[in-house]
Amino acid sequence: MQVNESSKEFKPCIVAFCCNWCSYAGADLAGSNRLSYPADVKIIRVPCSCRVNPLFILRAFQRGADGVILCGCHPGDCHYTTGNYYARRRMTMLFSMLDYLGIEKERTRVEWVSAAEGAKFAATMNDFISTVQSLGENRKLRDLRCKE
Amino acid sequence: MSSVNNEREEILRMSGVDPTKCMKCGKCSGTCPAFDAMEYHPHQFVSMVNKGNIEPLKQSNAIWQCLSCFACMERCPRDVKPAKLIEAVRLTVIREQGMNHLESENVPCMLDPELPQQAIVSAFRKYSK
Amino acid sequence: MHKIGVFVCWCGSNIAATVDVKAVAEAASKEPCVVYATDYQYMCSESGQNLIIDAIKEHNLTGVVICSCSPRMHETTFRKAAQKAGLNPYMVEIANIREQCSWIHKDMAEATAKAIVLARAAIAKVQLNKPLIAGESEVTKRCLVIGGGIAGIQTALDVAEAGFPVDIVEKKPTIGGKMAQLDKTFPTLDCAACILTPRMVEAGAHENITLHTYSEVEEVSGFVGNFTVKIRKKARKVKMDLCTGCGLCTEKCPMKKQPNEFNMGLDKRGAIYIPFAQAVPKVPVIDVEACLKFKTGKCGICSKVCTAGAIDYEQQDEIIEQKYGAIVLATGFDQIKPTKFGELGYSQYPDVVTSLEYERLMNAAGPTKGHLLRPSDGKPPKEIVFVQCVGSRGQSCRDKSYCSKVCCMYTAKHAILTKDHYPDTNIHVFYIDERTPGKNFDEFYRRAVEQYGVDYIKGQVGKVYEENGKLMVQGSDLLANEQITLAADMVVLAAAIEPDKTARSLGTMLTASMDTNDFFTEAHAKLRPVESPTAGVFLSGMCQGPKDIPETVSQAGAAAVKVIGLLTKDKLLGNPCVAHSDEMLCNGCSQCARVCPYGAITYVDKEFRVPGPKRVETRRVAVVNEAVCQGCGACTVTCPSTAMDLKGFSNRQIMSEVDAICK
Amino acid sequence: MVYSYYPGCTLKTKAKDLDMYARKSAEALGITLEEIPEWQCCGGVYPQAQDEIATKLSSVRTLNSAKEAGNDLVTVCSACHHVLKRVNDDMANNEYIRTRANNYMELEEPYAGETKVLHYLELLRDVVGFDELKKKVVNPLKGKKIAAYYGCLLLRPSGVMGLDDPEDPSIMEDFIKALGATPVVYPFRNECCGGYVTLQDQSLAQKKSNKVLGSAEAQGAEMVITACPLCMYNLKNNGTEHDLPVVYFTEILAEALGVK
Repeated sequence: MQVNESSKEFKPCIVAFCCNWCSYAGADLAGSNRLSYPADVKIIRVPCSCRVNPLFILRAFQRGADGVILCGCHPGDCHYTTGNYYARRRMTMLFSMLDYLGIEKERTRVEWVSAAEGAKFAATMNDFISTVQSLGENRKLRDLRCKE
Repeated sequence: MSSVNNEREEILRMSGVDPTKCMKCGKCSGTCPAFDAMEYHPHQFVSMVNKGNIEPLKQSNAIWQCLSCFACMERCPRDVKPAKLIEAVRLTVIREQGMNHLESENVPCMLDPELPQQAIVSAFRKYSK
Repeated sequence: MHKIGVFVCWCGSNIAATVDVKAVAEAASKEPCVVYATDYQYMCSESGQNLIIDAIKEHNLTGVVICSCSPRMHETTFRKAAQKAGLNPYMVEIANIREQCSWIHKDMAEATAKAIVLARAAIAKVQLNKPLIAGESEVTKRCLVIGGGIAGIQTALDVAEAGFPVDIVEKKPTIGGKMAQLDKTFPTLDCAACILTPRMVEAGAHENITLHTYSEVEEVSGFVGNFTVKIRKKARKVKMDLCTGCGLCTEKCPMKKQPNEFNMGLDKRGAIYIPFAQAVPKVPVIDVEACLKFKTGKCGICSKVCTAGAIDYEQQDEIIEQKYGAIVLATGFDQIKPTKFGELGYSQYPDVVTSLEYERLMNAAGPTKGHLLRPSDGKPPKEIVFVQCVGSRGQSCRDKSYCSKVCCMYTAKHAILTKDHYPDTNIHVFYIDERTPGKNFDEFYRRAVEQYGVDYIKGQVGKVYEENGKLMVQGSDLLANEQITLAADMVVLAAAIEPDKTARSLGTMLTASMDTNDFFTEAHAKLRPVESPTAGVFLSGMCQGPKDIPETVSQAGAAAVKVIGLLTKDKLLGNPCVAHSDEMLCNGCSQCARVCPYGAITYVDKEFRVPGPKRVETRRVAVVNEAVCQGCGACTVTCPSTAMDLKGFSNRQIMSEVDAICK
Repeated sequence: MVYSYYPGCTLKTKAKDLDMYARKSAEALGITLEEIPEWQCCGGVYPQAQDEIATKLSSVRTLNSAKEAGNDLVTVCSACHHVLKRVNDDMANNEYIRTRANNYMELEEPYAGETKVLHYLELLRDVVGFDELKKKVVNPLKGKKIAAYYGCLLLRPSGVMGLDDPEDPSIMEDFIKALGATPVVYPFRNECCGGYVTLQDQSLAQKKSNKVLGSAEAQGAEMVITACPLCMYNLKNNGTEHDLPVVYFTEILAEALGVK
């Protein structure tokens, strides 16, 4: 019980990269429909999921993020035709590397959310946050020099 | 009031039904094969439970007449599952002490030599704790 | 050193009720380089914009951060304001504290804390922004309309009237679409053909309109103002230029057993056929799957009877390529076949029909020449039951989640027309909600009830079965709290409408986004209802959502206005947020060119000064064509030497946002 | 081909024919049915409430036995099949029920819906194949007009049962065709016979059963087949207005295969 309560207290820092055309619009729709998810998620807008360099994700972990999620258009629906396929492949590589390093791969995730899926966006965030919460604070990748 | 609300919540929890999904089309009652034998019909179970008006349903004969044939569930366009709601109301009745609808001592006089065991087993499941 | 101004919008109470805007401005003012921070009720209002303009001038701001609604809403507004004040518009960043903060959080402390972090990230980013100047591109003054129904025809006519050339691509052998299949239209009861066919003829004859019937779009590339489209013109096996449309071939064809699509399969057509008498173009097409000549090599009757020599069995598909400035999607709809609703008997009983089939049965040009006769035995039905909402408004796997919008009204129309022609027919309508919002709509429905005595039953049908030659319709009468069974001669199902099947692949080709039901989404539900989020792509008619004919025509006109507005321009300002290669870092490996979906990257050999005795060396480096690049950023991540970066979303900018958030 | 087999209580008593012909036919088709040891009654009806755990345990035991034997589980009785398939679905997809049922069961490895439950008809359609079955028929039931009675439990809810189209099924008609007879399609083949309500209100069961038989008779049926002992009882004893013979589907199968 004690453990449960303290994990509820834990407010993870979560970075969400959202592509401008689908997922960012989906996040806006979640807002318009007042579908809530915890304030722990902060969204960074990128033109396309393929703009996200795996280094950005590592940087986030290094700077103290507890979870990083990448959202893009559904496969086949990319505004730039093929961007999300590149993103998917790159993230697969990154995730297997994280796995190899012993970082819980549940701290990272790729999700496809369309501009019409406000509800899915909120549900995805809620689910991701509870996953990260159950993992607790990210210590392994955090660069102690960056901690204030 | 609060006990009525508790009962509503309990029935919704047991059944897993969300009655607010109902759009009041009446397809469940249009399809129900036991309609004429029930004084409250499937769509009324949905709306009455939603309003917390459960006592009349508990007192009704309809809860024993539902055939559990799942026609209402299959054909409901909104996936409301009235059959599960009817079963939950029935369970709230028989779970109360002394409220079994079928007692074992009454069974022998109902027995027909042809009656399959399955019927008796099923009836006990439906009518008693 | 930057001088940054931060402007926090209340958005009335939309933001201010959940986010302490003063606290956000206060916190922002303490961030590095911030020289000015304030809050205001409505930043997007004229006085709000003036506040920004004045502050830029007064404080010599070099960067602006607006904490407000989504950038998708007002980014352009604020960029224009900055430009007015003499600041480069791309020195503006938005922190989305409405859709992604105040609207989704309830706790004020939490929401305020998050708003501060979002503001901080925007401040960090704007410090790395660089003034950008958008490039210009030419506009091809030609419009493509995909779909030749009433929506496509109307858009094409309006654009053509404004003097721009328009091509209509229609997959069927004729234009006209679904409206051509309708009998009368609600609530005026004017005949669909009488109002549609003149439009079809006009479109066919217009000097600015080219029809590509029996054709499909194969490939689309390019961008707004500059699309290149490949169109497959399927072989009709009939020469358009020679055919006189006499129709002798269709009469003489021996293979008259093919289900006639135009009449919903209720009668037959030949292997060579003209879909209907008023078809435009009135040129037949050979259905090679059915034609004896193609199946066995024998026959050839059509060729023999054609005095114009128009039949050409050797004709092949033709691919044409054309450039367009704008593309209009007008792909329309279909009615679902309610085969999954077995309890309603559509597959089992021929006299259970869909409303579109009923439409053909009522039509003077239909399979029964306008006499209402039921399909099973050709007898006139005396009792007809209409069932509303079949497959609409549901949540189960066989249903559509939306209201199909037109069914209530066309069912009232069917009821009135039937009663008008056959007063001794009894009509019952099972309805859930009678939806009649529209001019003269409810009055029309009331006429059905009061003047024509149509029996409206609030309830839904549970089962349709046959008994003693009658269709027994078992359903509920909710107002009477009864289960009733009606003995009917015919049952008409108001089956749901759905987007045309080809919409999905076109959406992918054009990267035009779609909702979960495969309707195209509009750029903004309220303010940009006829534009797709993809620039240069416009929406007309049912492909965007269920609507009736007057709505379709108005939307078609609106789409045309948007197209005209685009084609009137000679040049378009492009997106300056494009990729850019640092030639000092580039090693010419070609990785970026491989991932670029637009072919925007080329390589040039360039001379560089190097230390040492050679002094100059020639290296192969990447060059981005900024007019072609769309700014996705795929190349930036692929580049192994970090030579590629994206303007407006540079590596450093994104990293600075990450750092600001994770602080 | 070896399958775990769950006969159910009625097949050991009132519905011995259903069981016996199923076994004989399986043998003739080269299928081994291994009866689950020490099986318990499934309870006859599926307990629908979320909090009914104890009433689902006997089914979980059966399902787990099949899992341990490494076999798919075959049932013949529509009711048992219905209960087992739905409990299995709960164990696979309903975390609340899965956790609590496993807490009771105290198995070495928790059960999570791994067993595949098949109705005997599915075995014939998907494993043997109706075309193959047709080849093995030695006494084709030529000229016989047979109406299949599905009832409710075989088909609904279709999302879980997944046996066939719940409104316009064809599995039993295809079965009848494979045996050389002529299937009779009639509208009430998937409507309820009255089920267990016969104990509480026989008149309702009579009404429903008569409706089913009347509907089959009107379409020219000479015989009705069923997979459920309770349907069999209702149609025979409560279908008072009609004189159509009702037999188990396994009986005509055995007859056609020449093992009756």
